[in-house]
Amino acid sequence: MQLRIALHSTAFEPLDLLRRWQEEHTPQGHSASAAEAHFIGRVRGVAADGGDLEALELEHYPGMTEQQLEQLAQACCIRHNVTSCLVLHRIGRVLPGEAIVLVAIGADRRGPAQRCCQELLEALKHDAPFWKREWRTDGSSTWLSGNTPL
Amino acid sequence: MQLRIALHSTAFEPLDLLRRWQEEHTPQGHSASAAEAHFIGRVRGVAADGGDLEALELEHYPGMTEQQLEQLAQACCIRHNVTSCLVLHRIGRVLPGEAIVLVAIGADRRGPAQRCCQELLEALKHDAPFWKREWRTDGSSTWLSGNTPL
Amino acid sequence: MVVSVEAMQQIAQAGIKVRLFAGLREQAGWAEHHWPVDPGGEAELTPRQLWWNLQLPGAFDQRIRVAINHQFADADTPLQPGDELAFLPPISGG
Amino acid sequence: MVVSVEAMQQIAQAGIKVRLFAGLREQAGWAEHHWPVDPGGEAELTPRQLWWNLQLPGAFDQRIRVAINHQFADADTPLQPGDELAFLPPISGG
Repeated sequence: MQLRIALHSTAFEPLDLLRRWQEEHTPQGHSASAAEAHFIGRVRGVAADGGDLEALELEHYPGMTEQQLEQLAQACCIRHNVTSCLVLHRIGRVLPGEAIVLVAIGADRRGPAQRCCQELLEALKHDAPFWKREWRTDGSSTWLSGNTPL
Repeated sequence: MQLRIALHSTAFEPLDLLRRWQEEHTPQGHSASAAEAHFIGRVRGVAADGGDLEALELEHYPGMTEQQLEQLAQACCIRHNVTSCLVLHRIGRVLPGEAIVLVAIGADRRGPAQRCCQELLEALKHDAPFWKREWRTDGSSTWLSGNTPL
Repeated sequence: MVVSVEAMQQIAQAGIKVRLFAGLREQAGWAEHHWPVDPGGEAELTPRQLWWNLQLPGAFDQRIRVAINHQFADADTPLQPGDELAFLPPISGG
Repeated sequence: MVVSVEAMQQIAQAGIKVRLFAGLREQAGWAEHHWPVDPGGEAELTPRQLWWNLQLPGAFDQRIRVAINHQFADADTPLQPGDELAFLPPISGG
Protein backbone atom coordinates (compact mmCIF):
# COMPACT_ATOMS: atom_id res chain seq x y z
CA MET A 1 0.00 0.00 0.00
CA GLN A 2 1.45 3.32 -1.13
CA LEU A 3 0.81 6.29 1.10
CA ARG A 4 1.76 9.86 0.29
CA ILE A 5 0.91 12.68 2.67
CA ALA A 6 2.03 16.27 2.46
CA LEU A 7 1.27 19.67 3.92
CA HIS A 8 1.61 22.59 1.53
CA SER A 9 2.31 26.10 2.76
CA THR A 10 1.63 27.58 -0.68
CA ALA A 11 -1.12 27.06 -3.25
CA PHE A 12 -1.14 23.70 -5.03
CA GLU A 13 -2.88 22.64 -8.21
CA PRO A 14 -4.80 19.42 -7.43
CA LEU A 15 -4.79 18.04 -10.97
CA ASP A 16 -1.03 18.54 -11.36
CA LEU A 17 -0.36 16.66 -8.15
CA LEU A 18 -2.86 13.95 -9.04
CA ARG A 19 -1.02 13.45 -12.30
CA ARG A 20 2.34 13.21 -10.57
CA TRP A 21 0.87 10.74 -8.05
CA GLN A 22 -0.64 8.61 -10.83
CA GLU A 23 2.67 8.56 -12.68
CA GLU A 24 4.55 7.57 -9.55
CA HIS A 25 2.61 4.38 -9.04
CA THR A 26 2.35 3.43 -12.69
CA PRO A 27 6.02 3.27 -13.63
CA GLN A 28 7.09 1.47 -16.81
CA GLY A 29 3.67 0.37 -17.95
CA HIS A 30 2.65 -0.93 -14.52
CA SER A 31 -1.11 -0.72 -14.75
CA ALA A 32 -2.99 2.15 -13.13
CA SER A 33 -5.64 1.51 -10.48
CA ALA A 34 -8.87 0.05 -11.81
CA ALA A 35 -10.76 2.43 -9.54
CA GLU A 36 -9.76 5.88 -8.39
CA ALA A 37 -11.78 8.22 -6.17
CA HIS A 38 -10.74 11.83 -5.57
CA PHE A 39 -11.99 14.62 -3.41
CA ILE A 40 -10.95 18.27 -3.69
CA GLY A 41 -12.05 20.83 -1.12
CA ARG A 42 -11.64 24.53 -1.85
CA VAL A 43 -12.01 27.70 0.18
CA ARG A 44 -15.39 29.39 -0.24
CA GLY A 45 -15.57 33.11 -0.92
CA VAL A 46 -18.04 33.52 1.91
CA ALA A 47 -17.39 33.55 5.65
CA ALA A 48 -19.50 31.62 8.17
CA ASP A 49 -21.45 34.81 8.95
CA GLY A 50 -22.29 35.29 5.28
CA GLY A 51 -19.87 38.17 4.71
CA ASP A 52 -17.06 38.27 2.16
CA LEU A 53 -14.04 36.18 3.04
CA GLU A 54 -10.61 37.67 2.43
CA ALA A 55 -8.63 34.54 3.32
CA LEU A 56 -8.62 31.46 5.50
CA GLU A 57 -5.72 30.91 7.85
CA LEU A 58 -4.89 27.30 8.60
CA GLU A 59 -2.97 26.54 11.74
CA HIS A 60 -1.68 23.07 12.49
CA TYR A 61 0.35 21.30 15.15
CA PRO A 62 3.70 20.57 13.49
CA GLY A 63 4.67 16.99 14.14
CA MET A 64 1.33 15.82 15.47
CA THR A 65 -0.68 16.83 12.40
CA GLU A 66 1.56 14.87 10.01
CA GLN A 67 1.62 11.90 12.36
CA GLN A 68 -2.16 11.90 12.77
CA LEU A 69 -2.73 12.16 9.02
CA GLU A 70 -0.40 9.23 8.51
CA GLN A 71 -2.12 7.12 11.15
CA LEU A 72 -5.63 7.97 9.93
CA ALA A 73 -4.72 7.27 6.31
CA GLN A 74 -2.96 4.03 7.10
CA ALA A 75 -5.85 2.72 9.20
CA CYS A 76 -8.45 3.70 6.60
CA CYS A 77 -6.51 2.19 3.70
CA ILE A 78 -5.95 -1.07 5.53
CA ARG A 79 -9.61 -1.23 6.57
CA HIS A 80 -10.74 -0.85 2.95
CA ASN A 81 -7.88 -2.79 1.41
CA VAL A 82 -6.96 -0.13 -1.11
CA THR A 83 -3.64 0.13 -2.93
CA SER A 84 -2.68 3.79 -2.92
CA CYS A 85 -3.52 6.97 -1.10
CA LEU A 86 -2.67 10.62 -1.53
CA VAL A 87 -3.51 13.28 1.05
CA LEU A 88 -2.55 16.90 0.54
CA HIS A 89 -3.57 19.66 2.90
CA ARG A 90 -2.87 23.36 2.89
CA ILE A 91 -1.52 25.24 5.87
CA GLY A 92 -1.03 28.98 6.28
CA ARG A 93 -3.00 31.61 4.41
CA VAL A 94 -5.37 30.18 1.80
CA LEU A 95 -7.36 32.34 -0.60
CA PRO A 96 -10.94 31.79 -1.80
CA GLY A 97 -11.00 29.33 -4.67
CA GLU A 98 -7.71 27.72 -3.67
CA ALA A 99 -7.61 24.03 -2.84
CA ILE A 100 -7.39 23.31 0.85
CA VAL A 101 -7.51 19.52 0.78
CA LEU A 102 -7.08 16.72 -1.72
CA VAL A 103 -7.72 13.06 -0.97
CA ALA A 104 -7.20 10.44 -3.67
CA ILE A 105 -7.52 6.68 -3.35
CA GLY A 106 -6.57 3.98 -5.81
CA ALA A 107 -8.06 0.52 -5.45
CA ASP A 108 -9.03 -2.52 -7.40
CA ARG A 109 -12.75 -1.88 -7.01
CA ARG A 110 -14.94 1.20 -6.95
CA GLY A 111 -16.66 0.54 -3.59
CA PRO A 112 -13.48 0.49 -1.48
CA ALA A 113 -12.00 3.44 -3.39
CA GLN A 114 -15.06 5.62 -2.82
CA ARG A 115 -15.72 4.57 0.77
CA CYS A 116 -12.08 4.99 1.77
CA CYS A 117 -11.93 8.44 0.17
CA GLN A 118 -15.06 9.52 1.99
CA GLU A 119 -14.10 8.07 5.37
CA LEU A 120 -10.59 9.42 5.27
CA LEU A 121 -11.89 12.90 4.50
CA GLU A 122 -14.21 12.76 7.51
CA ALA A 123 -11.46 11.33 9.70
CA LEU A 124 -9.01 14.08 8.85
CA LYS A 125 -11.64 16.76 9.26
CA HIS A 126 -12.36 15.59 12.78
CA ASP A 127 -9.15 14.04 14.02
CA ALA A 128 -6.22 15.79 12.37
CA PRO A 129 -5.22 18.93 14.26
CA PHE A 130 -6.03 21.82 11.94
CA TRP A 131 -7.70 25.06 12.89
CA LYS A 132 -9.30 27.53 10.56
CA ARG A 133 -9.47 31.25 11.10
CA GLU A 134 -11.58 33.34 8.80
CA TRP A 135 -10.19 36.72 7.79
CA ARG A 136 -12.91 39.04 6.57
CA THR A 137 -12.49 41.89 4.15
CA ASP A 138 -12.83 44.45 6.97
CA GLY A 139 -9.69 43.05 8.63
CA SER A 140 -11.50 41.24 11.44
CA SER A 141 -11.03 37.52 12.04
CA THR A 142 -12.67 34.58 13.83
CA TRP A 143 -11.46 31.12 14.68
CA LEU A 144 -13.95 28.52 13.51
CA SER A 145 -15.08 26.01 16.07
CA GLY A 146 -16.07 23.15 13.81
CA ASN A 147 -16.55 21.94 10.27
CA THR A 148 -19.21 22.74 7.74
CA PRO A 149 -22.01 20.16 7.83
CA LEU A 150 -21.51 17.04 5.78
CA MET B 1 -26.74 23.14 -12.99
CA GLN B 2 -24.11 22.40 -15.62
CA LEU B 3 -24.17 18.99 -17.21
CA ARG B 4 -21.60 17.67 -19.65
CA ILE B 5 -21.86 14.15 -21.00
CA ALA B 6 -19.78 12.59 -23.74
CA LEU B 7 -18.97 9.22 -25.23
CA HIS B 8 -15.38 8.78 -26.44
CA SER B 9 -14.49 6.30 -29.13
CA THR B 10 -10.77 6.77 -28.51
CA ALA B 11 -8.65 6.89 -25.36
CA PHE B 12 -9.10 9.96 -23.16
CA GLU B 13 -6.90 11.32 -20.41
CA PRO B 14 -9.15 11.88 -17.35
CA LEU B 15 -7.05 14.61 -15.76
CA ASP B 16 -6.88 16.62 -18.99
CA LEU B 17 -10.62 16.53 -19.37
CA LEU B 18 -11.14 17.31 -15.69
CA ARG B 19 -8.99 20.37 -16.12
CA ARG B 20 -10.92 21.53 -19.16
CA TRP B 21 -14.18 20.97 -17.30
CA GLN B 22 -12.96 22.92 -14.27
CA GLU B 23 -11.86 25.79 -16.49
CA GLU B 24 -15.18 25.85 -18.26
CA HIS B 25 -17.17 26.53 -15.14
CA THR B 26 -14.70 28.90 -13.54
CA PRO B 27 -14.39 31.55 -16.22
CA GLN B 28 -12.83 34.94 -15.34
CA GLY B 29 -12.17 34.29 -11.70
CA HIS B 30 -15.61 32.83 -11.05
CA SER B 31 -14.97 30.68 -8.04
CA ALA B 32 -14.46 26.94 -8.41
CA SER B 33 -16.68 24.46 -6.57
CA ALA B 34 -16.03 24.25 -2.84
CA ALA B 35 -16.33 20.46 -3.10
CA GLU B 36 -15.45 18.23 -6.00
CA ALA B 37 -15.71 14.44 -6.12
CA HIS B 38 -14.28 12.42 -9.00
CA PHE B 39 -14.31 8.79 -9.97
CA ILE B 40 -12.14 7.20 -12.64
CA GLY B 41 -12.67 3.60 -13.72
CA ARG B 42 -10.03 1.83 -15.78
CA VAL B 43 -9.85 -1.45 -17.63
CA ARG B 44 -8.16 -4.22 -15.63
CA GLY B 45 -5.49 -6.34 -17.26
CA VAL B 46 -7.27 -9.48 -16.14
CA ALA B 47 -10.37 -11.10 -17.60
CA ALA B 48 -13.28 -12.35 -15.48
CA ASP B 49 -11.88 -15.89 -15.75
CA GLY B 50 -8.51 -14.76 -14.41
CA GLY B 51 -6.71 -14.93 -17.74
CA ASP B 52 -4.92 -12.08 -19.46
CA LEU B 53 -7.16 -9.51 -21.06
CA GLU B 54 -6.23 -8.21 -24.49
CA ALA B 55 -8.93 -5.56 -24.70
CA LEU B 56 -12.44 -4.73 -23.64
CA GLU B 57 -15.01 -3.97 -26.30
CA LEU B 58 -17.76 -1.58 -25.30
CA GLU B 59 -20.97 -1.66 -27.23
CA HIS B 60 -23.70 0.90 -26.68
CA TYR B 61 -27.10 1.79 -28.08
CA PRO B 62 -26.55 5.00 -30.02
CA GLY B 63 -29.22 7.50 -29.11
CA MET B 64 -30.58 5.67 -26.10
CA THR B 65 -27.28 5.51 -24.23
CA GLU B 66 -26.69 9.26 -24.45
CA GLN B 67 -30.29 9.97 -23.55
CA GLN B 68 -30.18 7.64 -20.55
CA LEU B 69 -26.92 9.11 -19.29
CA GLU B 70 -28.43 12.56 -19.56
CA GLN B 71 -31.58 11.55 -17.69
CA LEU B 72 -29.69 9.67 -14.97
CA ALA B 73 -27.24 12.53 -14.45
CA GLN B 74 -29.93 15.18 -14.41
CA ALA B 75 -32.04 13.29 -11.88
CA CYS B 76 -29.07 12.55 -9.63
CA CYS B 77 -27.78 16.13 -9.72
CA ILE B 78 -31.17 17.59 -8.92
CA ARG B 79 -31.69 15.08 -6.10
CA HIS B 80 -28.39 16.08 -4.48
CA ASN B 81 -28.57 19.74 -5.44
CA VAL B 82 -25.10 19.86 -6.96
CA THR B 83 -23.86 22.53 -9.35
CA SER B 84 -21.90 20.72 -12.05
CA CYS B 85 -21.50 17.26 -13.46
CA LEU B 86 -19.17 15.64 -15.97
CA VAL B 87 -19.70 12.11 -17.29
CA LEU B 88 -17.33 10.60 -19.84
CA HIS B 89 -17.58 7.03 -21.02
CA ARG B 90 -15.56 5.06 -23.52
CA ILE B 91 -17.07 3.08 -26.34
CA GLY B 92 -15.35 0.73 -28.76
CA ARG B 93 -12.11 -1.09 -28.06
CA VAL B 94 -10.53 -0.14 -24.74
CA LEU B 95 -7.11 -1.39 -23.66
CA PRO B 96 -6.04 -2.43 -20.15
CA GLY B 97 -5.09 0.62 -18.11
CA GLU B 98 -7.18 2.97 -20.21
CA ALA B 99 -9.96 4.95 -18.58
CA ILE B 100 -13.40 3.62 -19.30
CA VAL B 101 -15.49 6.00 -17.21
CA LEU B 102 -15.07 9.34 -15.48
CA VAL B 103 -17.68 10.92 -13.24
CA ALA B 104 -17.02 14.30 -11.63
CA ILE B 105 -19.36 16.35 -9.49
CA GLY B 106 -18.98 19.91 -8.27
CA ALA B 107 -21.06 21.09 -5.33
CA ASP B 108 -21.08 23.51 -2.46
CA ARG B 109 -20.61 20.79 0.15
CA ARG B 110 -18.67 17.57 0.32
CA GLY B 111 -21.58 15.25 1.23
CA PRO B 112 -23.71 15.98 -1.84
CA ALA B 113 -20.64 15.92 -4.13
CA GLN B 114 -19.54 12.49 -2.90
CA ARG B 115 -22.98 10.94 -2.69
CA CYS B 116 -23.98 12.20 -6.13
CA CYS B 117 -20.74 10.91 -7.66
CA GLN B 118 -21.26 7.50 -6.10
CA GLU B 119 -24.95 7.20 -6.96
CA LEU B 120 -24.51 8.38 -10.52
CA LEU B 121 -21.76 5.82 -11.08
CA GLU B 122 -24.04 3.03 -9.84
CA ALA B 123 -26.94 4.36 -11.89
CA LEU B 124 -24.97 4.42 -15.12
CA LYS B 125 -23.49 1.01 -14.46
CA HIS B 126 -26.94 -0.49 -14.12
CA ASP B 127 -29.20 1.66 -16.25
CA ALA B 128 -27.20 3.06 -19.15
CA PRO B 129 -27.08 0.62 -22.07
CA PHE B 130 -23.47 -0.46 -22.33
CA TRP B 131 -22.21 -3.97 -22.88
CA LYS B 132 -18.71 -5.24 -22.29
CA ARG B 133 -17.04 -7.98 -24.22
CA GLU B 134 -13.73 -9.32 -23.02
CA TRP B 135 -11.18 -10.16 -25.67
CA ARG B 136 -8.55 -12.54 -24.37
CA THR B 137 -5.01 -12.86 -25.60
CA ASP B 138 -5.85 -16.18 -27.32
CA GLY B 139 -8.34 -14.39 -29.56
CA SER B 140 -11.45 -15.71 -27.83
CA SER B 141 -14.09 -13.38 -26.43
CA THR B 142 -17.01 -13.35 -24.00
CA TRP B 143 -19.82 -10.90 -23.39
CA LEU B 144 -20.04 -10.04 -19.72
CA SER B 145 -23.43 -10.39 -18.13
CA GLY B 146 -23.09 -7.92 -15.29
CA ASN B 147 -20.84 -5.57 -13.39
CA THR B 148 -18.01 -6.28 -11.01
CA PRO B 149 -19.23 -6.24 -7.40
CA LEU B 150 -19.38 -2.88 -5.68
CA MET C 1 -61.99 9.29 -37.84
CA VAL C 2 -61.09 9.26 -41.52
CA VAL C 3 -57.81 7.55 -42.34
CA SER C 4 -56.63 7.66 -45.94
CA VAL C 5 -55.35 4.63 -47.75
CA GLU C 6 -51.94 6.29 -48.02
CA ALA C 7 -51.79 6.89 -44.29
CA MET C 8 -52.77 3.26 -43.67
CA GLN C 9 -49.99 2.16 -45.97
CA GLN C 10 -47.47 4.42 -44.26
CA ILE C 11 -48.37 3.00 -40.88
CA ALA C 12 -48.12 -0.49 -42.25
CA GLN C 13 -44.75 0.29 -43.79
CA ALA C 14 -43.61 1.92 -40.57
CA GLY C 15 -44.14 -1.30 -38.72
CA ILE C 16 -41.86 -1.93 -35.78
CA LYS C 17 -38.11 -1.78 -35.89
CA VAL C 18 -36.65 -4.41 -33.59
CA ARG C 19 -33.05 -4.12 -32.41
CA LEU C 20 -30.79 -6.53 -30.56
CA PHE C 21 -27.50 -5.84 -28.85
CA ALA C 22 -24.32 -7.50 -27.66
CA GLY C 23 -24.57 -11.19 -26.75
CA LEU C 24 -28.23 -11.37 -27.60
CA ARG C 25 -27.54 -10.04 -31.10
CA GLU C 26 -24.88 -12.67 -31.63
CA GLN C 27 -27.05 -15.50 -30.32
CA ALA C 28 -29.92 -14.48 -32.58
CA GLY C 29 -27.66 -13.86 -35.56
CA TRP C 30 -29.22 -10.50 -36.47
CA ALA C 31 -29.07 -6.92 -35.22
CA GLU C 32 -32.14 -5.29 -36.71
CA HIS C 33 -35.44 -6.57 -37.97
CA HIS C 34 -38.49 -4.89 -39.46
CA TRP C 35 -41.73 -6.35 -38.11
CA PRO C 36 -44.67 -5.36 -40.28
CA VAL C 37 -47.79 -4.30 -38.43
CA ASP C 38 -51.14 -5.43 -39.72
CA PRO C 39 -53.37 -2.35 -39.41
CA GLY C 40 -56.43 -4.56 -39.14
CA GLY C 41 -54.73 -6.88 -36.67
CA GLU C 42 -56.87 -8.14 -33.87
CA ALA C 43 -54.77 -8.22 -30.66
CA GLU C 44 -52.31 -5.59 -29.45
CA LEU C 45 -48.72 -6.47 -30.09
CA THR C 46 -46.35 -6.33 -27.10
CA PRO C 47 -42.55 -6.79 -26.76
CA ARG C 48 -43.20 -10.08 -24.95
CA GLN C 49 -45.22 -11.38 -27.91
CA LEU C 50 -42.64 -10.18 -30.41
CA TRP C 51 -39.92 -12.05 -28.50
CA TRP C 52 -41.83 -15.24 -29.25
CA ASN C 53 -42.88 -14.30 -32.78
CA LEU C 54 -39.26 -13.59 -33.65
CA GLN C 55 -38.19 -16.85 -32.04
CA LEU C 56 -35.53 -15.13 -30.00
CA PRO C 57 -33.20 -17.47 -28.14
CA GLY C 58 -34.21 -18.82 -24.75
CA ALA C 59 -36.98 -17.80 -22.41
CA PHE C 60 -37.91 -14.15 -22.15
CA ASP C 61 -36.79 -13.67 -18.58
CA GLN C 62 -36.19 -10.83 -16.15
CA ARG C 63 -32.64 -10.42 -17.34
CA ILE C 64 -33.74 -9.08 -20.69
CA ARG C 65 -34.87 -5.49 -20.56
CA VAL C 66 -37.07 -3.76 -23.08
CA ALA C 67 -36.70 -0.28 -24.51
CA ILE C 68 -39.30 1.40 -26.68
CA ASN C 69 -38.13 4.51 -28.53
CA HIS C 70 -34.97 4.71 -26.42
CA GLN C 71 -36.79 4.52 -23.08
CA PHE C 72 -37.01 1.52 -20.78
CA ALA C 73 -40.51 0.04 -20.97
CA ASP C 74 -42.58 -2.78 -19.63
CA ALA C 75 -42.57 -5.97 -21.71
CA ASP C 76 -46.34 -5.83 -21.93
CA THR C 77 -46.60 -2.29 -23.28
CA PRO C 78 -48.70 -2.23 -26.49
CA LEU C 79 -46.49 -1.34 -29.44
CA GLN C 80 -47.40 1.33 -31.97
CA PRO C 81 -46.49 1.37 -35.66
CA GLY C 82 -43.23 3.28 -36.07
CA ASP C 83 -41.93 2.23 -32.65
CA GLU C 84 -38.31 1.23 -32.23
CA LEU C 85 -38.20 -1.75 -29.90
CA ALA C 86 -34.95 -3.03 -28.41
CA PHE C 87 -34.26 -6.14 -26.36
CA LEU C 88 -31.36 -5.40 -24.03
CA PRO C 89 -29.27 -8.17 -22.50
CA PRO C 90 -27.81 -7.52 -19.02
CA ILE C 91 -26.06 -4.17 -18.93
CA SER C 92 -22.41 -3.94 -17.95
CA GLY C 93 -21.17 -0.40 -18.27
CA GLY C 94 -18.94 1.91 -16.30
CA MET D 1 16.54 1.55 41.79
CA VAL D 2 19.40 4.01 42.07
CA VAL D 3 18.76 7.44 40.57
CA SER D 4 21.62 9.90 40.52
CA VAL D 5 21.24 13.52 41.57
CA GLU D 6 22.05 14.58 38.01
CA ALA D 7 19.30 12.36 36.60
CA MET D 8 16.86 13.77 39.13
CA GLN D 9 17.82 17.28 38.06
CA GLN D 10 17.46 16.43 34.38
CA ILE D 11 13.98 15.09 34.97
CA ALA D 12 13.10 18.18 36.97
CA GLN D 13 14.44 20.39 34.20
CA ALA D 14 12.58 18.37 31.63
CA GLY D 15 9.31 19.21 33.29
CA ILE D 16 6.29 19.36 31.04
CA LYS D 17 6.03 21.43 27.92
CA VAL D 18 2.49 22.75 27.53
CA ARG D 19 1.27 23.99 24.16
CA LEU D 20 -1.85 25.84 23.13
CA PHE D 21 -3.25 26.38 19.64
CA ALA D 22 -5.52 28.63 17.63
CA GLY D 23 -8.32 30.37 19.54
CA LEU D 24 -7.29 28.86 22.85
CA ARG D 25 -3.76 30.22 22.46
CA GLU D 26 -5.12 33.68 21.78
CA GLN D 27 -7.51 33.59 24.71
CA ALA D 28 -4.75 32.47 27.07
CA GLY D 29 -2.25 34.90 25.64
CA TRP D 30 0.57 32.36 25.36
CA ALA D 31 1.55 29.49 23.07
CA GLU D 32 4.05 27.48 25.08
CA HIS D 33 4.73 27.08 28.76
CA HIS D 34 7.26 25.05 30.72
CA TRP D 35 5.70 23.46 33.80
CA PRO D 36 8.36 22.31 36.24
CA VAL D 37 7.80 18.89 37.74
CA ASP D 38 8.62 18.38 41.41
CA PRO D 39 10.34 14.95 41.52
CA GLY D 40 9.22 14.55 45.14
CA GLY D 41 5.70 15.73 44.34
CA GLU D 42 2.93 13.83 46.05
CA ALA D 43 0.02 13.43 43.60
CA GLU D 44 0.25 12.52 39.94
CA LEU D 45 -0.12 15.43 37.61
CA THR D 46 -2.77 15.14 34.87
CA PRO D 47 -3.75 17.39 31.94
CA ARG D 48 -7.00 18.20 33.73
CA GLN D 49 -5.08 19.43 36.79
CA LEU D 50 -2.66 21.42 34.66
CA TRP D 51 -5.57 23.16 32.95
CA TRP D 52 -6.55 24.49 36.38
CA ASN D 53 -3.01 25.13 37.59
CA LEU D 54 -2.31 27.19 34.48
CA GLN D 55 -5.60 29.04 34.91
CA LEU D 56 -6.56 28.39 31.36
CA PRO D 57 -9.69 30.23 30.21
CA GLY D 58 -13.11 28.78 30.91
CA ALA D 59 -14.14 25.33 32.08
CA PHE D 60 -12.20 22.32 30.86
CA ASP D 61 -14.98 20.80 28.81
CA GLN D 62 -15.45 18.07 26.27
CA ARG D 63 -14.67 20.43 23.42
CA ILE D 64 -11.04 20.68 24.46
CA ARG D 65 -8.97 17.67 23.47
CA VAL D 66 -5.70 16.62 24.97
CA ALA D 67 -2.61 15.35 23.19
CA ILE D 68 0.42 13.94 24.97
CA ASN D 69 3.53 13.57 22.86
CA HIS D 70 1.56 14.13 19.63
CA GLN D 71 -1.08 11.49 20.41
CA PHE D 72 -4.61 12.08 21.60
CA ALA D 73 -4.89 11.16 25.27
CA ASP D 74 -7.33 11.10 28.12
CA ALA D 75 -7.42 14.25 30.26
CA ASP D 76 -6.71 12.14 33.35
CA THR D 77 -3.58 10.42 32.03
CA PRO D 78 -0.70 10.86 34.50
CA LEU D 79 1.97 13.08 32.95
CA GLN D 80 5.66 12.15 32.94
CA PRO D 81 8.56 14.58 33.07
CA GLY D 82 9.60 15.39 29.53
CA ASP D 83 6.08 15.03 28.15
CA GLU D 84 4.75 17.48 25.61
CA LEU D 85 1.16 18.24 26.51
CA ALA D 86 -1.16 20.11 24.16
CA PHE D 87 -4.66 21.42 24.72
CA LEU D 88 -6.49 21.39 21.39
CA PRO D 89 -9.54 23.56 20.75
CA PRO D 90 -12.21 22.17 18.37
CA ILE D 91 -10.60 20.96 15.17
CA SER D 92 -11.72 22.37 11.82
CA GLY D 93 -9.60 20.96 9.03
CA GLY D 94 -10.18 19.73 5.53
